[in-house]
Amino acid sequence: MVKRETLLEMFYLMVKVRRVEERLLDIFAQGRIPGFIHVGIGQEAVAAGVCSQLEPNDYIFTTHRGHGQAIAKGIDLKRFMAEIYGRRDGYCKGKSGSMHIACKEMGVVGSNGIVGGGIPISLGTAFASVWKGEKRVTVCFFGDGAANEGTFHESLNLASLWNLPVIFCCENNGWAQFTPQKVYMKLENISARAGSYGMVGVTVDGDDVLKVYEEAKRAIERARKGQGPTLLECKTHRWFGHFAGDAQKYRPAKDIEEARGFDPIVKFQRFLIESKYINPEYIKTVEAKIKSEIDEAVSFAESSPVAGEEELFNDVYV
Amino acid sequence: MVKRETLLEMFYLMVKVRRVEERLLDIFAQGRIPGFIHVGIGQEAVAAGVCSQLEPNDYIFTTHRGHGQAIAKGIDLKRFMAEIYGRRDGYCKGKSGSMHIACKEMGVVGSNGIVGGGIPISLGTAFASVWKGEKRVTVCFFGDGAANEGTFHESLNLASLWNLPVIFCCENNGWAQFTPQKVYMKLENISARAGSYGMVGVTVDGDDVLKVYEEAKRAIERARKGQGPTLLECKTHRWFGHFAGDAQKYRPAKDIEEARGFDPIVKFQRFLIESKYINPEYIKTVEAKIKSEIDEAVSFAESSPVAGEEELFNDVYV
Amino acid sequence: MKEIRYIRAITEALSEEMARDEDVFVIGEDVGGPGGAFSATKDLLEKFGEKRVKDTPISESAIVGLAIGAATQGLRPVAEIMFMDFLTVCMDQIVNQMAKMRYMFGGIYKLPVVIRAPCGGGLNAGPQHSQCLEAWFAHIPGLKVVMPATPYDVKGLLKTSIRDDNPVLFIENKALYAFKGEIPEEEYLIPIGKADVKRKGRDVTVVATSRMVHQSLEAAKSLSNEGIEVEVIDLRTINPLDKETIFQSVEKTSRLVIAHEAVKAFGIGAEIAAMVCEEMIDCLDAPILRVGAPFVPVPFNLENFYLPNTEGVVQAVKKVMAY
Amino acid sequence: MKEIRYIRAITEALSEEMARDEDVFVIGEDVGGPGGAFSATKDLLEKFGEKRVKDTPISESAIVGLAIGAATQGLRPVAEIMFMDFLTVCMDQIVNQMAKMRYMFGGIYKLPVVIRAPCGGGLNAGPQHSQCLEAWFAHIPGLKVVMPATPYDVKGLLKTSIRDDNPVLFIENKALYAFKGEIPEEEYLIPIGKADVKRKGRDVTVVATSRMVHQSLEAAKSLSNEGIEVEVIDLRTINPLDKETIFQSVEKTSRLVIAHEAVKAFGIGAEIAAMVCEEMIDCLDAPILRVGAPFVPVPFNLENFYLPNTEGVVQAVKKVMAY
Ligand SMILES: Cc1ncc(C[n+]2csc(CCOP(=O)(O)OP(=O)(O)O)c2C)c(N)n1
Ligand SMILES: Cc1ncc(C[n+]2csc(CCOP(=O)(O)OP(=O)(O)O)c2C)c(N)n1
Ligand SMILES: [Mg+2]
Ligand SMILES: [Mg+2]
Repeated sequence: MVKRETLLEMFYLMVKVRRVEERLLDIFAQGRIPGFIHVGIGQEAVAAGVCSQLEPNDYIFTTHRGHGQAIAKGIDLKRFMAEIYGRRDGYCKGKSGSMHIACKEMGVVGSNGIVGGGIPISLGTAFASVWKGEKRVTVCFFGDGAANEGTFHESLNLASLWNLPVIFCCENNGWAQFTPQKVYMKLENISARAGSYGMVGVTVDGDDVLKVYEEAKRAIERARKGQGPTLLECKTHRWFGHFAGDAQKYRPAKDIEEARGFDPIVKFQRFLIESKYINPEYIKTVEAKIKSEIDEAVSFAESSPVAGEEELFNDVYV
Repeated sequence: MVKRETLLEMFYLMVKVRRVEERLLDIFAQGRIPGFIHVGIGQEAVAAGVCSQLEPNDYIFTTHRGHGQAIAKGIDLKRFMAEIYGRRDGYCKGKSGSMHIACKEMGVVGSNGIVGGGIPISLGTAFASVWKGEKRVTVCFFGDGAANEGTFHESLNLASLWNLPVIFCCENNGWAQFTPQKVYMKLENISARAGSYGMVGVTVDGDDVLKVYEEAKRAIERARKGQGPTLLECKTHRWFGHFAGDAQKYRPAKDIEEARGFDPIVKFQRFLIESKYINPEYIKTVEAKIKSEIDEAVSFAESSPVAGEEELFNDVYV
Repeated sequence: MKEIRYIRAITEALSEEMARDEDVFVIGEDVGGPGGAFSATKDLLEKFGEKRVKDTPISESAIVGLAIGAATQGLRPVAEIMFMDFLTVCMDQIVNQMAKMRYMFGGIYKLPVVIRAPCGGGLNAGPQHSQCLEAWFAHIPGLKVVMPATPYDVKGLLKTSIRDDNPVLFIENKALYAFKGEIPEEEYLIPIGKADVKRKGRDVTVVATSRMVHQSLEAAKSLSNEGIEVEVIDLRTINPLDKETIFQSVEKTSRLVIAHEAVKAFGIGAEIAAMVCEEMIDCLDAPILRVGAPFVPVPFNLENFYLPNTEGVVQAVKKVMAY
Repeated sequence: MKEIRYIRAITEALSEEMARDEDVFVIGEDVGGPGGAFSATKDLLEKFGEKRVKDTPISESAIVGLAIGAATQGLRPVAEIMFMDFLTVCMDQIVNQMAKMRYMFGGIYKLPVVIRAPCGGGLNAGPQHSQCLEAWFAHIPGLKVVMPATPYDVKGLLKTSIRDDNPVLFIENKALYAFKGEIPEEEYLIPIGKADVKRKGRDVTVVATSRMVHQSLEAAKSLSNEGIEVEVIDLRTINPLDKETIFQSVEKTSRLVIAHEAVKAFGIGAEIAAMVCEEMIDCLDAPILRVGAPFVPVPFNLENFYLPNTEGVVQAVKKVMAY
């Protein structure tokens, strides 16, 4: 059985990720954030189920839809928010925004704006871990759409061949931008592709945090014991558009409605209450704590200045 | 049963390919050919088994080790040889050499020097065939090493998804340049990767031309009927080095010896004689015919001039 | 004449060419449905059906490869790559295959492929979604590189590009997608390889591309108030380059400034400066100055410091005038 | 001093750096066994074992990606890509990832990756195995681009590149692999970003790279018989570019020729010409001429017409002298 603290931690993370992204949508709609953002509302169970059991020095790679995983891995919400605002105190000094959060201390190696772009790089942290005799695992998150990029293929083959401690976590929300899965691949389960590499492949209900937790646990253990990589597919649902502001006109209303029906937080909350782990009062406290964290992060971000011209030239070279 | 003419045609093609490449090795060793060449001696059954049953207007894509397929598809030996010599009357006016033979009339769309580079392009001829309501099939040849390039993955997925009439024919000779298969992939059968795309995958003894013929026949029929692509893996053996002049010091002598033991011509010849399709006299005639074809091709090539400087600027743009 | 946005001029060009020639088809990620990330192919699926509007997996090499193969058989694919930065995932297909196939195979193929891709910053899209990489492609024999700045030019040049039997990299600018301009009601074409003098002037020649054409025109306007008459040449095509138009102008003005949004170092401005310096150095009354981006990745929220702008052009012109 | 081939100087550099620093490893196709296609990594597997000599599948994006990820954790990968032309299959990893990661992530990473790749023709290797694409990479902030011409330079610069905490694209020349030259017995390093005056002269400056350094030296020798003293600068590093050395020389000679094997149009010669034209035009007594390849793919058997050569340099020098 999963320990109580872990359950509560996962609950906290899921609610936190949800509320942060809801706030981001809000702020974005008000025009307070430059560029574009991609939220993963509805997909919180994946990040929480996987990252809650990683060590701080384990590595994760995330994508354009990477807020959730980074938060669940434990990055500082203030610097995260400041980055999305493009401010000097952001993780990347405001130079990269929502799509490129990285935090070395918490093992968030980097988010990537290129679909499939992070997968090859994730081989490298896993390789370094083996090289140094450390037991650090790498989790590489990517979407269903990314599973058709050449990099997916090259990387999974190499990881399996060299038995690298990496979990390829495919967050399958059924959509690649404006296109549903059945339009761009024949298979239903992306995990079936693991067979091409002699790798373990699993598909799990990605809206059920306990199931994600369980399968991720096995995969992480395998990796830590040197038993090689896993392709872990988590089937989940994207509620909102591809990017904030995308009205999803290409998507049947029914599909959106159905997606919302799979709410991983509602499901998990029900379980926690029914199993008496928490009560409504507890939820209020959690929500309040999260709200104040977010408020604090937002005001931190908004009071952080945009960097000056001199920052333009920093960090191109060592 | 396979028709007698077809059997004899395949025999002729296999011997022809073998003798052409033996002659090429000879000529190359004498320094009469510029650049480098890659021969497929030992692999003749694949080209013959597949190409002997293609229509002239079917398409094939070949690789750096592509002499055999092009010859089996029916290109003119004289212009082929002239191209390898880099002469004006070569298929590409001498501008491309052994690695880049193409012959539009015979559907040899093009050989490629980039490993995996031809696979995406093969989608296009297959697509055009469907578009025009023609029944032309495309066969895309590539090696075992190429099956780890990203293009393999992207292309097979798309071909399966769109049901394109293409046969992905992996000529698995167990080596990618100086590296044996087990060093660069875990799977033994590359055809197992077909499952990743919901495609039919088959592995066949590539040194047995009748088996190649049989499986290729099924694949070609499927393609022609609009039943989609096939990944057809032909397991065969590379006798010589990666390129002419490669002494294969990296390869155990025993491995080379064993490879030669699988001689597809010896095997097929034995079958033809035992089944009374041919007799030793017939073989002599075939050999003589081929020898004179080759002699003719070589003297054609050697008497063709190298193009002049003006040719340098032709054909960059229409 | 009618007013139209740059993005809709693209849609019109596609639609007209698809109607005119049944062998034209569009292919790319999300090109059906809402018409791609920027809606360039909007409504084409409805108009022309699934045969000719091909939604693909996220597999850029397969997209470009398929287009090449189809073109060898006489089809005329227009492939969309969502951001120019993503050309990096299909460079082999573009550079080693598409660009070389005709030459490599002795001229047996025509390759009427158009690859459309938007370049440029201004949308705070960050370092992997804002690059201008036209210089790479101009360096590759076998490709044509087109880079229009206005609705009028983008429509006329896209139509010509689709009719061209050579591979064309058609570089749009996402910061200009919403830009409005006039175009004729009736059909028109613009030849590839012909620059356009967007403003006449006697004092300084400014050769510009894409978004910087507009900044240069603005600069020219404000400089005119100070009595400096700038001639603004919109290159429109990077390869083939319209040397003649540039040289004629420089002959008249004796002063040259080149403005592009790409990183200045090793950008296309270098080639233009070098050409002039090679063939008509004695006409010059001042150094040739280049306005381009600094040698850093495109930063998300420091674009105002990063992006070459009107002021940069003004300064450069003043400098060559004061020389 | 000892005589050594260019290829063996590379092997020595790799071997010495691997012995000196346990975090250095080589990775690439066939790098074990016979030491890669050109034997650069010969005997390293025996010397350093499988942990540090990594034979890979034919998966260039995975190779480069792995190198990048490992470098973020302090390892120092040296990746071999068999021909420069194949960089096209891993451009995203090089350009969008490796080059931008440090900047994009606020400076948290050092990225001590070296990618070695041979460029150039002269081996009749055909259009997909002979290109010189250094201009592409020089245009990308975040990369260093090194391109040595002699055994001495290749060894010293490769050692320095391995020790550099930035990503370095290390461009070798396959036509030079067999070229012999002297190097010291003892260890030495050559700084990145420092050009080398390979021959002093007062009349004309020739800036050259890679194979064209040797052609330029040959040209200089024969021109000297006619009383023309050419100063030959071997750039050695394309980025950062050693402006100072070039400018000092041009100040002295007032005449500049640039020679590289890459296609002339939009090549690195353009940048050098443009820089000089921007900052010191008044020093020039003649047009800046560039010697480079024509605008066609590299043909298999017409290399003698295609490749820029000594005679081309001689002609260009004479032309600027006669001006
Ligand atoms: C190489 C590349 N191609 C295309 C894109 C544009 N793009 C960004 S996200 C996206 C969809 C990705 O779908 P998926 O991998 O399922 O992730 P999701 O957005 O569903 O989380 C696309 C096509 C890109 N960023 N990079
Ligand atoms: C993209 C790319 N990477 C590497 C090479 C170098 N190379 C040429 S052939 C070859 C081995 C190919 O092995 P395989 O696909 O099995 O074909 P085979 O040579 O056995 O016929 C390699 C590595 C190349 N030409 N292109
Ligand atoms: Mg998705
Ligand atoms: Mg092989």
